[in-house]
Amino acid sequence: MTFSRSRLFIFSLLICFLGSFTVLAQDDENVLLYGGNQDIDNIDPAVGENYSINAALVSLYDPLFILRGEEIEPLLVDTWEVSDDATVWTFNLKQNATFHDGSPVNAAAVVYSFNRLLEIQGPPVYRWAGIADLTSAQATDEFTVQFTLLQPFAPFIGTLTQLYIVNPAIVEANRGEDFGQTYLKEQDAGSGPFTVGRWEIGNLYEFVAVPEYWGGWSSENHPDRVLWIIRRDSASQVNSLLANETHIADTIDLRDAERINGTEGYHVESNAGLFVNTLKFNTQGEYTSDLNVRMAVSYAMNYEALPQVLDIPVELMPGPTPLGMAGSVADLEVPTFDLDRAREYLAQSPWPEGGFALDYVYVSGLTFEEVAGLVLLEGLAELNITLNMTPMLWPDMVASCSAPESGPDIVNIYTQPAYLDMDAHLFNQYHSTQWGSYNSCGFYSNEQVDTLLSDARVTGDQAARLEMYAEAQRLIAADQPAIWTYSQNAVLGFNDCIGGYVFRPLESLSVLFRDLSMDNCPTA
Amino acid sequence: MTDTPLLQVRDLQKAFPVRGGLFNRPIATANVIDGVSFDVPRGQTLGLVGESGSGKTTIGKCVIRLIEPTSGQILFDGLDLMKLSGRELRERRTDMQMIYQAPGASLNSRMTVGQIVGEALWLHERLNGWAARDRVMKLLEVVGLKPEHYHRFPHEFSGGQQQRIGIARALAVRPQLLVLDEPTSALDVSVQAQVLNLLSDLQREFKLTFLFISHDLGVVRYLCDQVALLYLGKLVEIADVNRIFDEPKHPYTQALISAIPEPDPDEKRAIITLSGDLSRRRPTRGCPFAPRCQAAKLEICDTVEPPLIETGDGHRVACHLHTGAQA
Amino acid sequence: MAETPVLVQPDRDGSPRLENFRRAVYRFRTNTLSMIGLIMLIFIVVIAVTAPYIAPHPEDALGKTRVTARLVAPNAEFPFGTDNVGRDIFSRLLLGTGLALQVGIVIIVLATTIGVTIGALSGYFGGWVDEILMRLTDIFLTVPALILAIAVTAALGKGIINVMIGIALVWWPGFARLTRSLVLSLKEEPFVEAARGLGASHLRVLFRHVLPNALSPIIVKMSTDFGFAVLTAAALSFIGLGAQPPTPEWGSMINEGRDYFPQQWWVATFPGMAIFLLVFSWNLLGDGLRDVLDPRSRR
Amino acid sequence: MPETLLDIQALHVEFKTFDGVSKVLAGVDLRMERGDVLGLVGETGCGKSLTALAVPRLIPTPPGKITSGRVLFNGEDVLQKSPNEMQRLRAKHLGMIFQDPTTNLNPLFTIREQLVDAVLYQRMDAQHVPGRWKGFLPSARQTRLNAARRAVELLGLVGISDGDKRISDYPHQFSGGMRQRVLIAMALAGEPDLLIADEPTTALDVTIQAQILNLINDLVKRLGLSVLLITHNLGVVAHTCTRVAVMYAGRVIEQAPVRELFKNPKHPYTRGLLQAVPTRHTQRGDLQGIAGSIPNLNTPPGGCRFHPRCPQVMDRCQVAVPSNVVVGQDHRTECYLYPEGA
Amino acid sequence: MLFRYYFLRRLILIIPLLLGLSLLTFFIARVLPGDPVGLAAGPQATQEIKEALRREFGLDQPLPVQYVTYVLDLFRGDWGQSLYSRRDVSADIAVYFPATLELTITAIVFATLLGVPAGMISAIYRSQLPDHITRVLALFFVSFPAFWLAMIFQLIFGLELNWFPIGRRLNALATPPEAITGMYTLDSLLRLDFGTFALSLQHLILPALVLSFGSLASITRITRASMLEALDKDSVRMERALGIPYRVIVTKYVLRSALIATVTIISLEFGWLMAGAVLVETIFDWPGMGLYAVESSLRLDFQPIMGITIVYGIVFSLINILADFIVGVLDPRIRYG
Repeated sequence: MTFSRSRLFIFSLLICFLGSFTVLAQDDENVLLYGGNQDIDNIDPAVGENYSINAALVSLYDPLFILRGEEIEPLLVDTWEVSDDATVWTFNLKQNATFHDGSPVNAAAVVYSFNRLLEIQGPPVYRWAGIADLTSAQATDEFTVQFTLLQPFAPFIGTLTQLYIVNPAIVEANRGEDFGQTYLKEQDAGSGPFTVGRWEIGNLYEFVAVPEYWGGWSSENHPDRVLWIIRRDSASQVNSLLANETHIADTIDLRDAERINGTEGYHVESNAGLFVNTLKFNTQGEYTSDLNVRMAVSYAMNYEALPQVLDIPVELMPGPTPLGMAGSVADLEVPTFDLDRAREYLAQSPWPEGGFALDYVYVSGLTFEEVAGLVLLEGLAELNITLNMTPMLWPDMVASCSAPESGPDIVNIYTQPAYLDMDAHLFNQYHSTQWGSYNSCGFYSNEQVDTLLSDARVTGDQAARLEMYAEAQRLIAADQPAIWTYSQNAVLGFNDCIGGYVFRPLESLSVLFRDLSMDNCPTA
Repeated sequence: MTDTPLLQVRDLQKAFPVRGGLFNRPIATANVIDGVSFDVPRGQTLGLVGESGSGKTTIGKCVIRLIEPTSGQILFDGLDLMKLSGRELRERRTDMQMIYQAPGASLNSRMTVGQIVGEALWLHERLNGWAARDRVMKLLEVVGLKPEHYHRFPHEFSGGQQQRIGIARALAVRPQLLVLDEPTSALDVSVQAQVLNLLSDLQREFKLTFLFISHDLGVVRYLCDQVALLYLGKLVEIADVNRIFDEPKHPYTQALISAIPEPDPDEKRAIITLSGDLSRRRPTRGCPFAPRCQAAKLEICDTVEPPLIETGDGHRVACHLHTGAQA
Repeated sequence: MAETPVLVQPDRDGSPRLENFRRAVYRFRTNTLSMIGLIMLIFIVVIAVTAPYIAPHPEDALGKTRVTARLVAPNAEFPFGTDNVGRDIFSRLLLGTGLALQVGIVIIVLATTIGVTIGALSGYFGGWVDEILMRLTDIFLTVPALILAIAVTAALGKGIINVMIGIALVWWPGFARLTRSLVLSLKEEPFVEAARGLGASHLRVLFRHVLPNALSPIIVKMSTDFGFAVLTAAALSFIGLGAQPPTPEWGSMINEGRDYFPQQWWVATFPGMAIFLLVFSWNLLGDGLRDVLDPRSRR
Repeated sequence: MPETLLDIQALHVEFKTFDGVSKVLAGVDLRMERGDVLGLVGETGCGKSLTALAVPRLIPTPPGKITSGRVLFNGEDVLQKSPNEMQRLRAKHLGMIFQDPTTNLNPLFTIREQLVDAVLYQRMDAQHVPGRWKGFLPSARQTRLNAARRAVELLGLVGISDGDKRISDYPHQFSGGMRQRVLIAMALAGEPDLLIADEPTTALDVTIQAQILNLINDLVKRLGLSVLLITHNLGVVAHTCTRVAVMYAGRVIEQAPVRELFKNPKHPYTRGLLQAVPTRHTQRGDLQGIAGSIPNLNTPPGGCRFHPRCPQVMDRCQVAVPSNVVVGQDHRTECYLYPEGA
Repeated sequence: MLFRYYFLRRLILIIPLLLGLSLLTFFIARVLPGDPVGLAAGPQATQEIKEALRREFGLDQPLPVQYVTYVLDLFRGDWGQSLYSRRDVSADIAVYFPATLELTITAIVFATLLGVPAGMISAIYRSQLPDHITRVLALFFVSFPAFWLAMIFQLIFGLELNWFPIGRRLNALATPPEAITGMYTLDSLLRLDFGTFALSLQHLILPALVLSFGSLASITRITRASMLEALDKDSVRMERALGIPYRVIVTKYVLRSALIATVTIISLEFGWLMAGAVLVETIFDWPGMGLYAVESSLRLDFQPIMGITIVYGIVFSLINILADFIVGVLDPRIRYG
């Protein structure tokens, strides 16, 4: 009896270890294994928006314009015209674009997709709020769309990178009561180079290449399949990459980067993006409404320490805007870590001796934000100012940003422009009409700035616009409504077999799978 | 003492709900005590005898309303206890106390003897401090304990001594009636004798009335003036102690008495052995004792329940053999 | 009444309460494991009290960072190494000891207070009171503890105090059930009936007769639950709901160290060990207390 | 010369308690012949149950411990036997029943399961008994079936006539008296030489007690059983036993044939006991108890352990333990009132 | 009272429990100060967009109306949508729940297989060396923070020794078995796909083991205590007196009574493990209810929180009823009422 029992045990052990040698079926197709830190919640282009969703959408769908590198390239659009007042935009579409079912991507589909976005009023729609309505888009002929905006809007093309064209036939067939939202949650109706494969929620998502993609592939060795494997943990991200369980890993910190670069066959791409961290002062707050206090606090921040403690590659900010953005002003005088200057400023405030406390609010659990607070806390201690580190649940933080009364003294916010234009960076943060959303949690109000930002929106001339933005930046910097800390690099770990990656300052973490090539990629 | 009995129990009934069905609602009732009536004259002792499960303890607790009877009348000194409100009842509690079967379990093991007896004084006379202490000391002396026991915990005493503490606590409120629920059944013979003697002395000294619950006929014979026999919640016989022992009428009484093991090897009596045991399920009709009855059974026994009938000299019995039903 | 009773117990000095206590101590002392637990615990308490004086870098618990000495491996100056902003982990552990103890104590005391009250009322009065309170308890028992704790923490706002309240709110049903069952059996005891028979009020019976006798199992549960409460609080900190930085809270220290594991193993390892030691010592102690106080295992 | 079945010699047993070591048995000498029904009488805590438990070696160890003495059963010292030999001895030669029939049956198993096991282990050697799992084998199944048949017979023997039906019931479906009968049936399954009955009727009502005593008397007559009957009830002894031994505080202080003891008690404790039972002749106020209560066995009184309660105490009683003296036909006691060799 | 009546009643009583539970969760979730709509609508959402979202999710209605609507929808099988991902809660739970269930069941099996024998040994050798060792070991393992132990185990057994994969339910390239129960091990067995079974088992062992430690001590302790109690019973003395070998007494008679208490504690522990699985799930990247619960809670995403609570409520109740049933089978004395 004992004998048989032990045999059973050995047998079960064998089964276990045999399992690890089971050869997973592999043809000679290129399977790209992507280690993604985040779930892909929903792939309805009218509903979702974040880096993982965007990576999926841009693979499944084609937008009118696509971000490639630092440029906005026409994708479905062939040629276009704009009226002088930046109100009427006319786009001529490429005539060879087809949806996955073979039907053409025509003007009607564009109008349908745009109106669907407006109807559903999902998160992506704020770009066109007040700018376009259901009458704005019109198909003037089979392949020509004309947008007549409600007001002039110069950065319009930038917003069109988020207008993914859906196949009206499929959506209508699955319209249901919610404009096809249920259907499009996990299925695509696009014209993009990939279509949906295995879809295991919370675990893994598969994108299957469309062999005869209308736009053609940039490489012969394009991925035949992309597996988005959720790796929430940064340690397991790196381990999987180095174990060839993934080919690209998207959560890499400095030490991981060293490890990857130090390993033969792997490398890291680290580029300054437009993902910007700021500590916003509540400019309507009890203490922080005082410019001297804001200046004092800003001078007490040990900026140089940040890159060292953050473990991620960052670029310190030269002012309100990151360097990589067209129109950024580089020669602003911004505070440095200088406790003497800080004391001078504080001395001019109503509280020359300090002795008050400021709340520092950040999203609980986010180490970067916590560490930045710790650095500030140490500096403020020298000024006899207490910093109450206040971690909050994200929705709580959002709620507290809804009005100046509940707004925290200092809040740590990451921002990213919604489209590649200075407008997208400055307007929502510093225009006084934007109060209430958490990007404008500083409750900044300056009439001159308001005017400049509004005017720049409606000006067609790009040079003139940039001049306005430069002026606005100078004004904002003088008011110091925030401590501009750093912009965070996008860091991706690659297996050397992956080619064709081009960094995009915007959408910096969303990899364009369609441009990648694979050269004998190893698979564990 | 020919005035009204201190305690008069009339048609006492206690039913427990039987639950069942999908929602566990009461669907029927089970009568644990079924129409019991008796009197206990002042200064006397009534013995309530029956096997376990006969309902004798329930009667004891109903009498002092530690359990709410379902129906019936309990007249204490002419006062109907059933009509008292909670507060009034709490005040009348002074007059009637209970002595429990398990002396250890009836004492709070977290309190000292002084606290246990003292609590009774506090509750009824708001007596505390030195005055209470003196009274407690006196009570301890009365029940045969020593002053140095004042600070000790119950578990440090033997069973007999624990029972004395219980008695002292009961006496503290100067009761008139003591319900003694098998006060000696957990004690050794030698100690049992001490406690019985103590009770007997106290009864004389304080003019106490006892309701003595027991299954031990030997003890009952020793201490009681009257004996009531209980079978399945009904009285089957009640009479003076001597009459019961000298001429028991009910077959059940006869069997019980014959089964007392007398400590005398020469006394060769015929033991009447009852078959079966006290079954919780009483027959639906007829005499509840009929299934076990050793006496010549009559047809009527299985059909009609015999009433409790006086056969003279306050001797009452519930048996067809004695109710003139033979004919 | 001729005879004089003889004492069962030999005469001895001192009050009986002291004697009881001494007997319990004796029984406890014979249990080696619980003695080890107790000694460990005393040691931990001593550390908690003296931490500000013995910690090499006490300022590290107050917001001092050391950018130049980040993630230093354990060495003479930093016995347990430093964390991601260069704080001495050893000092922070020492200075966090008091908080860790407080967390456990506050949670358990709160939970016991709520649970015992509800359980006692429910068990003693029975009927619809029991029905309502027990259904409430069931509901609280069924809510996933973590969700409720997160929700309560979110509702009450920031801070370790609210984490403690949150956990206590999910912790009390255990005590309520225990107390109820104890009270249910105790209220059938003759001594309780005797107290009622003497005319004692319900409150008096409950608080003077019933509850004191239910104390031992409750104390045992308190001591064994202590460790689990500390672990739960640490888990919430780990999720990111813990104490406000720079408070040296052990659970959040592990959380901070997680990003640096396994290369900089010391950042997470030492706080983990600290939690382990605290919980382990309580568990050992609780096991011993069970032997001493719990009648079921008293043989 | 009758055959000696059980001979306990100078048995000492100690119990470790938190208050110290309790000398529970302090030199018990007890002897019974085959065919005897020996009543072992005494009050709570006098050690009568422990004495009985020492025979099948069932004293819980720890905290209990047999420190010295011999227990000769059929001439062999059971204290020297190995655990396996003891198990066999209990199975085949000893039967034992206890006070509370409710707790002594396992409530989770049917009477059949328990009774069949009793039959099998008392009839067969342990390694041949088919277990539950092997019970599916045909041969083993047959063995258990046979045992079940025997079990029904045993139930009949103890007066449960519908045993074939009731055997499938669980203990809680039986009344107290029936359970005690079942226990007796189990104890008798192996036809033991000695039945040890530890307060078999104490937990029962008086009418049931009479039934059980009748049954034991009947079995003694029919099977020629030897019984060691432990009880505190002198009435039970008077009607059931042939000989009596009285214990006090860990020693047997008097033993005699039953009639002799009741008619002619010698030891003051025995006399006290007999006077403490109310009989039909006791008048109110006449009842005599024994003063005081039993001593603390952690610190027992020196000399005769009864001396603090003894109405006839003498100086020497407090110094040394009196030796066993013969005071009549087969009548021995331990008391200084009676001169040695008288 | 009849057996089946009793269980039928217990089943029916789950409904009011769930109502109470949902009420509690509903109002806790709704009185929170957070602004999940603002979060879900995105950083630059206008008031109109937020209002539209509120309207769509019915959050503009008075609370009682919202609750009643929710409950009515629930009875119609509509568990609502996540505010954040817009996915159906029921669909998400259908995916996440089996993962957690698989993990929890395996963990409780581990804890039982280790804890019950440990408790038995402990009881049989009371106050001797084996007893001390088992007790200390059980207390030892339960004293670790589970998430910390998970990290250490991952390091030792995953990265250093390379015995087990360090996370997830299955290799990325392996196809999970077609769902029957959603539990990979069970499904692969049912589909006779032994390779996948072995693979998923391999992934399962480490997280389940870490999770099981939390319950190991209580199961050991209860088994020990109830064994001791059972060993101390008069019936054991009687069985010994009958000459039944000790081995048989322990494994046949004593074990069954000891198991009665243990079954109850196992059912309670199951609930605890299920709720506590989140920590292990986080470390081992196990896509289960715990992760889902925490993510939803941190976002105050009402509908998933409600759905999760209700699922937990049902599972806890069913497990309790199951435990009662097993106890009823083990113990013939139990009367239902």
